[in-house]
Amino acid sequence: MKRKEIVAMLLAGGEGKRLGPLTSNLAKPAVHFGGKYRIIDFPLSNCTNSGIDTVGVLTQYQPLVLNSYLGIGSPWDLDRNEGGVAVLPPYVRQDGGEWYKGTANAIYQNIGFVERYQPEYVLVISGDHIYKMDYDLLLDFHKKEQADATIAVLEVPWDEASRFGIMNTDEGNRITSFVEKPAEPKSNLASMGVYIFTWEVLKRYLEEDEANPASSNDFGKDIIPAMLGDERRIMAYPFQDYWKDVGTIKSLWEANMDLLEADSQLNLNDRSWRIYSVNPNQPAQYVAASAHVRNCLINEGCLVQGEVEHSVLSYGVRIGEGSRIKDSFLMPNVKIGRNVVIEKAIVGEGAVVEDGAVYRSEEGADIQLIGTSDMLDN
Amino acid sequence: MKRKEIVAMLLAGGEGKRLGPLTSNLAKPAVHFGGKYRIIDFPLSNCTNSGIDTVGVLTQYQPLVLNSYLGIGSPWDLDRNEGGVAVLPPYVRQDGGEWYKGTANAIYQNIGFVERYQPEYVLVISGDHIYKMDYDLLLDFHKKEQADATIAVLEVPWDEASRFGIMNTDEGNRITSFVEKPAEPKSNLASMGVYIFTWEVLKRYLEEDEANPASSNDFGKDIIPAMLGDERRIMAYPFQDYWKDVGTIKSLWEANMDLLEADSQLNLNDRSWRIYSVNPNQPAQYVAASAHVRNCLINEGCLVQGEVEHSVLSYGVRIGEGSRIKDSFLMPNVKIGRNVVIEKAIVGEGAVVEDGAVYRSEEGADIQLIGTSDMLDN
Amino acid sequence: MKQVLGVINLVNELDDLEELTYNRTIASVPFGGRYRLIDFILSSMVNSDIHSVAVFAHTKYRSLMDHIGSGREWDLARKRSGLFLLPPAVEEVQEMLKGDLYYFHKHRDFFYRSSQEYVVIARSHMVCNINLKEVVNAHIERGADITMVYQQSGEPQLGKCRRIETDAEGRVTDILDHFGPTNSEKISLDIFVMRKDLLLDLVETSLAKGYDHFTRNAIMNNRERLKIYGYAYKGYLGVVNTIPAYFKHSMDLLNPDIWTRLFYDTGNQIYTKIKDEPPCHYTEQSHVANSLIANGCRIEGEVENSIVFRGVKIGKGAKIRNSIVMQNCVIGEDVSLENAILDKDVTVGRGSTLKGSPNAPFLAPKRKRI
Amino acid sequence: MKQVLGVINLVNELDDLEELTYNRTIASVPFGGRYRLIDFILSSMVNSDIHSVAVFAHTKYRSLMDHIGSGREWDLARKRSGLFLLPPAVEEVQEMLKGDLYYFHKHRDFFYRSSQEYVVIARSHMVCNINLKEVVNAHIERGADITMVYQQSGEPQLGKCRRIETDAEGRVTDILDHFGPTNSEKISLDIFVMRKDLLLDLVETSLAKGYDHFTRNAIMNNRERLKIYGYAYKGYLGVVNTIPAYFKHSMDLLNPDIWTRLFYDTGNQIYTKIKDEPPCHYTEQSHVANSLIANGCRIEGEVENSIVFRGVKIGKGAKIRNSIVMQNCVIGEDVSLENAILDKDVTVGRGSTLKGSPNAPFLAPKRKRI
Repeated sequence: MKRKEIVAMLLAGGEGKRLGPLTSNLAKPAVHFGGKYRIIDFPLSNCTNSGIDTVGVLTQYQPLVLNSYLGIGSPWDLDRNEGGVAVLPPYVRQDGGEWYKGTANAIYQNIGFVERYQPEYVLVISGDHIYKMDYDLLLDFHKKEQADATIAVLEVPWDEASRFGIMNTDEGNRITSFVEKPAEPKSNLASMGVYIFTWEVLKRYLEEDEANPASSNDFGKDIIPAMLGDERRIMAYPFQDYWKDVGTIKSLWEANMDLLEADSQLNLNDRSWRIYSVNPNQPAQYVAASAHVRNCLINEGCLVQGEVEHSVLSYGVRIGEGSRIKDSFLMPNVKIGRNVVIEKAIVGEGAVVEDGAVYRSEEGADIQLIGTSDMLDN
Repeated sequence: MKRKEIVAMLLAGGEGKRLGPLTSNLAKPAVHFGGKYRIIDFPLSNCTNSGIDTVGVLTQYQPLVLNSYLGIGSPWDLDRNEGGVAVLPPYVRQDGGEWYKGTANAIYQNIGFVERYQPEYVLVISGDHIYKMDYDLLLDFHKKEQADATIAVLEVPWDEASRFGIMNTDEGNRITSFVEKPAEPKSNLASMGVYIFTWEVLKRYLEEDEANPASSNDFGKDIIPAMLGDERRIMAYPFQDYWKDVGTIKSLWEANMDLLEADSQLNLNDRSWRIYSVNPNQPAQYVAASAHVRNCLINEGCLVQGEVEHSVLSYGVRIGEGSRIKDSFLMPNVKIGRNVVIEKAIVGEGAVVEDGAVYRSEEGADIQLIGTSDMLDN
Repeated sequence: MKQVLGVINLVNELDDLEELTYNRTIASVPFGGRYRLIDFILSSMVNSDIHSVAVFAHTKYRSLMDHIGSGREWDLARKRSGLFLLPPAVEEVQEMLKGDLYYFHKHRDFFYRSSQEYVVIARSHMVCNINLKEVVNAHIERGADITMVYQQSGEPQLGKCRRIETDAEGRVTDILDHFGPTNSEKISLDIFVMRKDLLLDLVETSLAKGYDHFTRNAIMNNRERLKIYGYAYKGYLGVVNTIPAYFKHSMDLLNPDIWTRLFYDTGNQIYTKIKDEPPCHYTEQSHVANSLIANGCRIEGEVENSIVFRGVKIGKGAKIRNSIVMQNCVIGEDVSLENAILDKDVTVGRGSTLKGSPNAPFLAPKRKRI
Repeated sequence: MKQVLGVINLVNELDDLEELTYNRTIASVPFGGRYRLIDFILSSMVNSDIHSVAVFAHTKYRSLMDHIGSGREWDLARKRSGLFLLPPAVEEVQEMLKGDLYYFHKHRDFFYRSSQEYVVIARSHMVCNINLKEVVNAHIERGADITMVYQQSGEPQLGKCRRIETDAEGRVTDILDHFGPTNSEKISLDIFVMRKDLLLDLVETSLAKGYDHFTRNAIMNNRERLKIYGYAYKGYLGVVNTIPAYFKHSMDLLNPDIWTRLFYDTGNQIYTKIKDEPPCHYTEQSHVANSLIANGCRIEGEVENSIVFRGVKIGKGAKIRNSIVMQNCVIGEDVSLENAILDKDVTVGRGSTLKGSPNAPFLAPKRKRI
């Protein structure tokens, strides 16, 4: 096995409870996004575009669709002879098996996987954020700063800072303390959940953490505080571009709408930083004479006969005549009949909406989710 | 997803305790065999050669090496756009997760995987047998007999029958009863652990079995007896060729020695029924002027300077001058110094044997296993 | 269908596609917003469980090599069998002028090495989605020596195609080249099913007599000796080897019935090379009607009755009508386009007006800057 | 090494391999029991983290296409970058006779499309295992315009190679073709490193002056204007483009020191096409000494000082000495073979005796039955 400078560990085991029926049979990273992607396409594409060719994907919750989606890794150019994408579920050893108890424990249980590649650094990322990031620049920063750990941070508006894990730093970007959702934030630098660790250091902390029965075995709650307690050199790496946690129905909807902004920071059309995905292989989309399409992202395999405004249509969607779709995100293979009205909604994969149905959110109400969990199965 | 007529489920979760240190860090199906193979190559190659392109591999115990070996399935031509090889570990659902309780429970937990392909039949095989078999002929037989289940059976010598699961059949090959290791066998037809089920029928029995708290959730102990109790049509399919359970050190050694028989039934050189494996990509083997090689199977990357007789050498083995190897199976990358004597032994992967060492089994003693479990790590 | 070999024969394929085939074989002409012509027959073969396909390349096949690659998109990147692009083994240039039987002979190893019993031989310029399993089954059931696929159609054909005549039992009595005199409404898809050994025999015996043309010599000359049956294909068919035919059959896809019939009704997908393009972006000012649009486009202008391939940019105020705009074209602001076919990577500068007629569309070759 | 492109230039490669290259390019000549010549430089590139490699094919490249396939064995089956086999885009046969610069020009799109800054240009007939990362690093550190790899060796060469002369600083003062008069012990590996834009500039300016030969015109003619440095490669080297050189360098591998040096000491593997052959079977009667044997063989006779490729069968009583037996040959019982090279699929009938001399080995072409 060839040595790798850096190995990525992608945390994809979360249940994503706040996404409701969207994740009843599906791991959160496998949720659809942006018309032809699943959330996990973003961190995976970031890896491959950053030149990282070895990615362990830690799965635990409902991995069937995710595993099948990851398949052989070829959509992300991660079907490599050495390295590539490896799915890492919990497993049984001679002394029995245990489920992943937390994010840190998940990596701890896979120390053997990491050590096969003898990396100097490990990138820890998660499968539920939408962003484009060059991890290679992060690594350069980490090396230049001779850090034990580097955490990517984002400046968030001060009035939202209390919703995030906030990093307090000294003037040299070194992290002095970390507070999860502080009532009175002293900084507006929020953790993006993207870490680079010097492997040797991380390994020691993982082992110590595992030996501590009081620990919740979590990166944010246990590992980082323990390292800060030991005055380890942990640096904050400021990130300026688009980043969004899509952990709720509302934020998933918002992130889709963000793509429609004229000055969207998340350029999907950048050929030097492609977001790869499994291609559904559908014919070109057909926009009928009766259709009216404005400010939309529409995908292959769609057949649009109605009006669509400020919406994202995933592949294989059908919109019947006389229907009006506005401010909505339609997941793959949704069938909308005639004279349907949908506004401010997410329509789940494969949902069928009968002629004449009307879904309109009250002003200020939650984003509607249309389709049953049965329909949301893949 | 395209419909598949038949899906294979390969049971690869066993710990293989009787193989001792060989499986301390390795699932049994990943144990080396025959110089360049691992045991699982045989059932996987049988699948691909039989035209079965969808194989679920049920793993639970120490799957790291096995997963990495299976990789993208390409060595067996199972890197398919639809289907191919899928690793199926236990996982967590919204109501929690549980480990595989038995062979039947492992399939039960993956009913969702099978149903994606809507197959008419399911082939259940295991990852610890060495044999070449055309499952397509088995399927033809199953269909012709309109069976609910078909079990491949082997005629074993009568005096060994009490070591096997024995099928009693009527004159039409229909199984009338099944006895696990009978003291006084009434038949010498032993189960090979190869089953075809009509999926609809199996699914019902899996669900009933799961609902029965007293069940051990095992195919041989629970599912087959339950089906026989209901007078389901279960047929015995007689198989004539080589088959060997390599569950012990002794049987693993024997199976390797069997390959050296002049009239070996297990022809590895049959181009119409290739046994595929992950290629270690080593240069051609070098047999020195000082070497003496007789009745051996030797692999790429070997450098032989000593005497080797009636032995199997895996890839990357080095044999120093003056050494004598006889009746042995050397796993990959074993380094034998000078003037070493090894007789009737299995030498574990990567073991290093110092100059002058002598390992000779006493007459009638167990087969020696040389190398520590550390060495046996991959 | 383990027992069937596929051959896509590109040798001397009839080609009147003008600029579209100046630098590419007809097999790799872009079609339908994201496909190449060969995708249709190749996908049909794969969907019919034909796992071993040879493409007999002849000339200008570099873009074809790039398109089909290892065959992965068609699930033909296989260890055993799979996809074989066989270039001509040309020792002398004069050989390039020989008939296709000569190439069958040169590539005979492909047939000898394979264990399959039957062969399906096809061309690349037939836009169809055909279940070849049914054709082979019909062939076997009827005890035919050769089965030829045809479509019954009274419509005039803009492409150049052969027609066949059959008797009451469906046996082929005559096969006529496109210039031949016939009233037959049976259009040949140039798809042939036969046993592999019969094919090899026809190749050798025809060549031995000095004949080197597959359809004319190996098939037509033997129509009395052999039992040649027709098989009626009922799906959508486009014979695409002339510009008017290319234009017409492209525009056919704007009929949702035809779009659905070709791509969805059979339940079998047409595969093509993956490009990882994002969804198409329609801006606030865009107006699109009755058009087929591929991913990766950004549309700020008007598009009507047109086909727009992957990665095309259409500027504000541009008006595209009855046109075909291929991959990665850039249409400037206020451009007006009517009855035009723009090949890949064409750039049309701001304010230009280009107009052809439906019978003779304006044609811009690859990479042209206008 | 994201920033380096690899080019393996097969155009007008010097080739005196007689029967071995009648039907194949020198790049796909079998070597060392299981390799093809191109495997060595291609693996070296891959092991040096060059992820984008173009092979400029010229003639007789069908077996090469078959060998490298999608590039998967070299981990070059990639979406972005990867392996590109570029056949000559020949419109006229006369063009086939042009120099390699003409092909560089024809394939210039490959260079334009890629983002890499540097290019490594190599040939296929150099048997070596070279760390090109170190060459590129030395090139950059020294501020060279062009770096040429050479090996210092006083041994007479049986292959035809260029030699270079350098000054005290290592700067190349002269480059001489194999027939040139020189006492230099610096053998060129014909591996060049330079910036991509310099290469493109040299191609255009040389062609503009009517010169079309890469080494002679683009490099040698500019040796005063450009800073061309030598880089000494210290690993094993075989220049394999004549039969005596082929024979000698093959036999070199029977020296365990060379075998280890070429295949193991660098820590970098030489990759080749996978064949899924079982282990080699040595029977009770076999006698093998000082030989290199590949998998899939069955040896019942005697083999001494020889190289036996994959899937060869050697019958009882056969005696093979100082010979090279390629893939899938079948050697009958009691055959005697000495100083012979048998190409693939040769069958030698029972009892035959074939004997060449070390300087002029007996050569049997592919598929010959003796």
